Amino acid sequence: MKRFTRDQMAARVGRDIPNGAYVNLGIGLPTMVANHLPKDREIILHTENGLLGMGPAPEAGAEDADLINAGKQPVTTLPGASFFHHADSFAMMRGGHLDFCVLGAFQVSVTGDLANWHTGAPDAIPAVGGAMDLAIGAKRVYVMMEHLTKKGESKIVARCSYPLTGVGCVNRIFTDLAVLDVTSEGLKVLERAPELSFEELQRLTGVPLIDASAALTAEPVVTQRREHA
Amino acid sequence: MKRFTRDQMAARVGRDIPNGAYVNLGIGLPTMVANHLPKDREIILHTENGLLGMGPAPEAGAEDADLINAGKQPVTTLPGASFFHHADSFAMMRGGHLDFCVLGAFQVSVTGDLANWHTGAPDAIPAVGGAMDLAIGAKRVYVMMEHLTKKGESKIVARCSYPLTGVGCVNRIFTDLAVLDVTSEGLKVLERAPELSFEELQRLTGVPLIDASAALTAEPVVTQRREHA
Amino acid sequence: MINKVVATAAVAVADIPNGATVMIGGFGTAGMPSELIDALIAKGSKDLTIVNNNAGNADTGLAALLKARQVKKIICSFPRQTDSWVFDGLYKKGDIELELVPQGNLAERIRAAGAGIGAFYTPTGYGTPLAEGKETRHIDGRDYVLEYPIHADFALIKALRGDRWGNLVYRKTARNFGPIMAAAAKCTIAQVREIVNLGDLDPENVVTPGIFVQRVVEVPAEAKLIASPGAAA
Amino acid sequence: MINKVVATAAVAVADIPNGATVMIGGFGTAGMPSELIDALIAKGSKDLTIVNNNAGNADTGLAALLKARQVKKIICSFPRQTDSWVFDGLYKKGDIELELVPQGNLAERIRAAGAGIGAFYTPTGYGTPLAEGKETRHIDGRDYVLEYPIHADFALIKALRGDRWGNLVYRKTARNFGPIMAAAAKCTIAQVREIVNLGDLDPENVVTPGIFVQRVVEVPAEAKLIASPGAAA
Repeated sequence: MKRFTRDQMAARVGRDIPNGAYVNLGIGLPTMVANHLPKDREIILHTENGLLGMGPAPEAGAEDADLINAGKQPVTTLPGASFFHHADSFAMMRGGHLDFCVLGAFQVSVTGDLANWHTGAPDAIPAVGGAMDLAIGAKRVYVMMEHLTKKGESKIVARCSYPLTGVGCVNRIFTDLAVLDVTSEGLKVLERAPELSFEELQRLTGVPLIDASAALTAEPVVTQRREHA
Repeated sequence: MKRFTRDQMAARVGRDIPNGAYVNLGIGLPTMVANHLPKDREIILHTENGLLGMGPAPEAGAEDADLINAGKQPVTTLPGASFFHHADSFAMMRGGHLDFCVLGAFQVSVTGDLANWHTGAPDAIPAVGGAMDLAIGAKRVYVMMEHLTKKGESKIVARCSYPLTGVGCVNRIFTDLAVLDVTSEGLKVLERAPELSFEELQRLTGVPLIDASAALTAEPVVTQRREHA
Repeated sequence: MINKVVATAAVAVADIPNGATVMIGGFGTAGMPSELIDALIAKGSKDLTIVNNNAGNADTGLAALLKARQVKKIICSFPRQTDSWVFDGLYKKGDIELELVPQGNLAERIRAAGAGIGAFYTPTGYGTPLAEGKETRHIDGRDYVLEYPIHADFALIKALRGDRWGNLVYRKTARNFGPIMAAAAKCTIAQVREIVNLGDLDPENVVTPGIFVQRVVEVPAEAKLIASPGAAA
Repeated sequence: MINKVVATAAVAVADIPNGATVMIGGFGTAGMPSELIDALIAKGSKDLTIVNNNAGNADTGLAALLKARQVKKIICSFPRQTDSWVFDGLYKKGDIELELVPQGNLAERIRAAGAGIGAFYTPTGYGTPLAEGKETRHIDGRDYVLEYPIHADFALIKALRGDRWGNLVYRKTARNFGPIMAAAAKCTIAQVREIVNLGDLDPENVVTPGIFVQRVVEVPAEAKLIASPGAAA
């Protein structure tokens, strides 16, 4: 079985982000999407610590301690950027103004529940940051994660065993094995890794899947954002 | 009986506003206070349509339609001024950041209820503006009004008959006959108009008054605002 | 490429349907997007619910929209002004519905819509006729009224400068309701005196980030510098 | 004359008593008022409740305040970082109380305190362990959690420039919690890189109006330009 590489996953997510979208990329794996956004699209990145129009990392020596992203890494601004305070920044999320966020996850349930902030281990120091705000705040929530744990258990589950980040908030799941939509009918498989049969994917995943990969076209399945002329 | 003139009333209010205070002057009579603030004090005026550090009216010909006060009259800015949007402006009030507001009134009750937005006439078009926000929003609410209606009835009442603007919100009342504090013990008379006896003031007012004018000194009775060094 | 700039006010408002809720910026005439309102009058959309601080001055702008009988309901804080004769006439004939909201609650309800807040407890209006029938709660020694957000389909606002991403800066007290209405509407249309190049607005000084703005139309400044004093707030 | 400028950080924090609730600005080290924190350590106030997004990095700033055992409780969204060893140690020994709040709820609760809101319904956290025991409500098709404001006795924040009225402007993403903490505290102390003359800040660009600031102290910029990457938000 050939798995999608991390770069392929990031590129696949990038294909599903249309021109003009406002996007927040979560910490970790989702950050890689920034390097795989289609070059012919203008996409505006939000970082919840108070910046829209975030640009790439600065060159070595040009870092500015006052210009960082949510992961506290140095970034830059693009022309058209704006700074704002934390209440305004989270109002952008909670108010449904972001078109997409891309998050990592420990588990996603068949109904789109997300668990990505806490393993539930009793001795772990809890830390949530903006995870819960992002989960409920974007018009479309994309999750990007490996399909299976290191022990080979499916991270797509009937019901999350880890503490929840948000209820019914995930729209689409990008894994190293498949792309799936969370729908009212159930989980629809849009794409599978090369040479991976639907039956094998179903067996690995454990929860009921709907095979919608026949409906795939060469064009990315994109969601329309709020219109502007 | 000599009544305080409007200018005397405005000057009397001005005496009770200390250096460094943030003040909102309501529309009408309270606006006159701006011309009577003690010259040796720096007092910062707020106008709820989005300006701190409001200056006096511009000279003729220098009016700017984008620079107005809550009464929609042209104003100016002082050095140190700042502009902000309506939610921030009313947050300043509701959040208790203004030290004083000075309001006109139809009626004030012995417990500090204020009625100043609506006569209750059935055919009147209601309009409230920022009156209710100001009434509950400043640390100290001063009311400035004539003591009696044109019919000679006291505007200081046991219970307001006009629709309320705010409950228990008034701290001090400045009229053409007296200066009174609303206290938990009742209305305390701090000053009386020249040649007006306490008994005569009591008779005209109708509700029980406490004579505290003996406690007056030559110094204005001011309230300390939030400290800064 | 993202380009939110549209050619004319007419194009900008062309899809405002009958029955829409439309926020209109401005405090009196300061910040009122007159040309967008004129375009809405020309478009002729009916049965609108309008959110504005006032209810129109004299015979132009919002007052003209009312006069054209396009407005079913107005949500505002101060309809009565010395020159609000258009509204006054409609109201007295029962031809327009009025929801009167204290100005700070109006601002906060608009802000709540943009910020995704479901409802909030405000001290303003407690114990007054404008809180009658509303839920109240005693919190930490003070009484509050529960108020809900005001969402809109469209917001028409006026700013000083804008760029093709929809970033805006305002001018003096004409800022008033612009930033919060921009965030509260599904589609925000800003008329600006000048469209500038992307990057010309200092990121530190952008007041409304473009995420809140869907369309920008340039309307150069008219030579109108004198404020028209009306009645109170 | 109004003059909120104080001579030193030590003077600025001299009246912070034991048991005070103190908001500290900054997101990680961006916007962290290090010199004010150092002054608070020197002052030695105990049993503090601290509000900050994080719980300190490495051994300086907020981490040093924790290390000095001056903090009874911390209200934050993301205590765990790669270099949060001071907090980690105290927490595991049960020597510090933690109230964990989702970052946007933290920001909104601080904002609510400054804006005089009694409580508000937020969708963030609904159905999660962080909403356990909290009141919820279904409004207009969505589920919300009731959250209350976070008030403070003092706020220590860092800005770029300030004037004697307390007006402030910030620098890039170091703005973060500064403006909302300034409004939420009874006494806000701002350290600024530069004190400028009254009138030097453009009224259009003031981010925190002076009404929210009680003391300003000048701390010229140090030559610290490299961000220290920690863990997540």
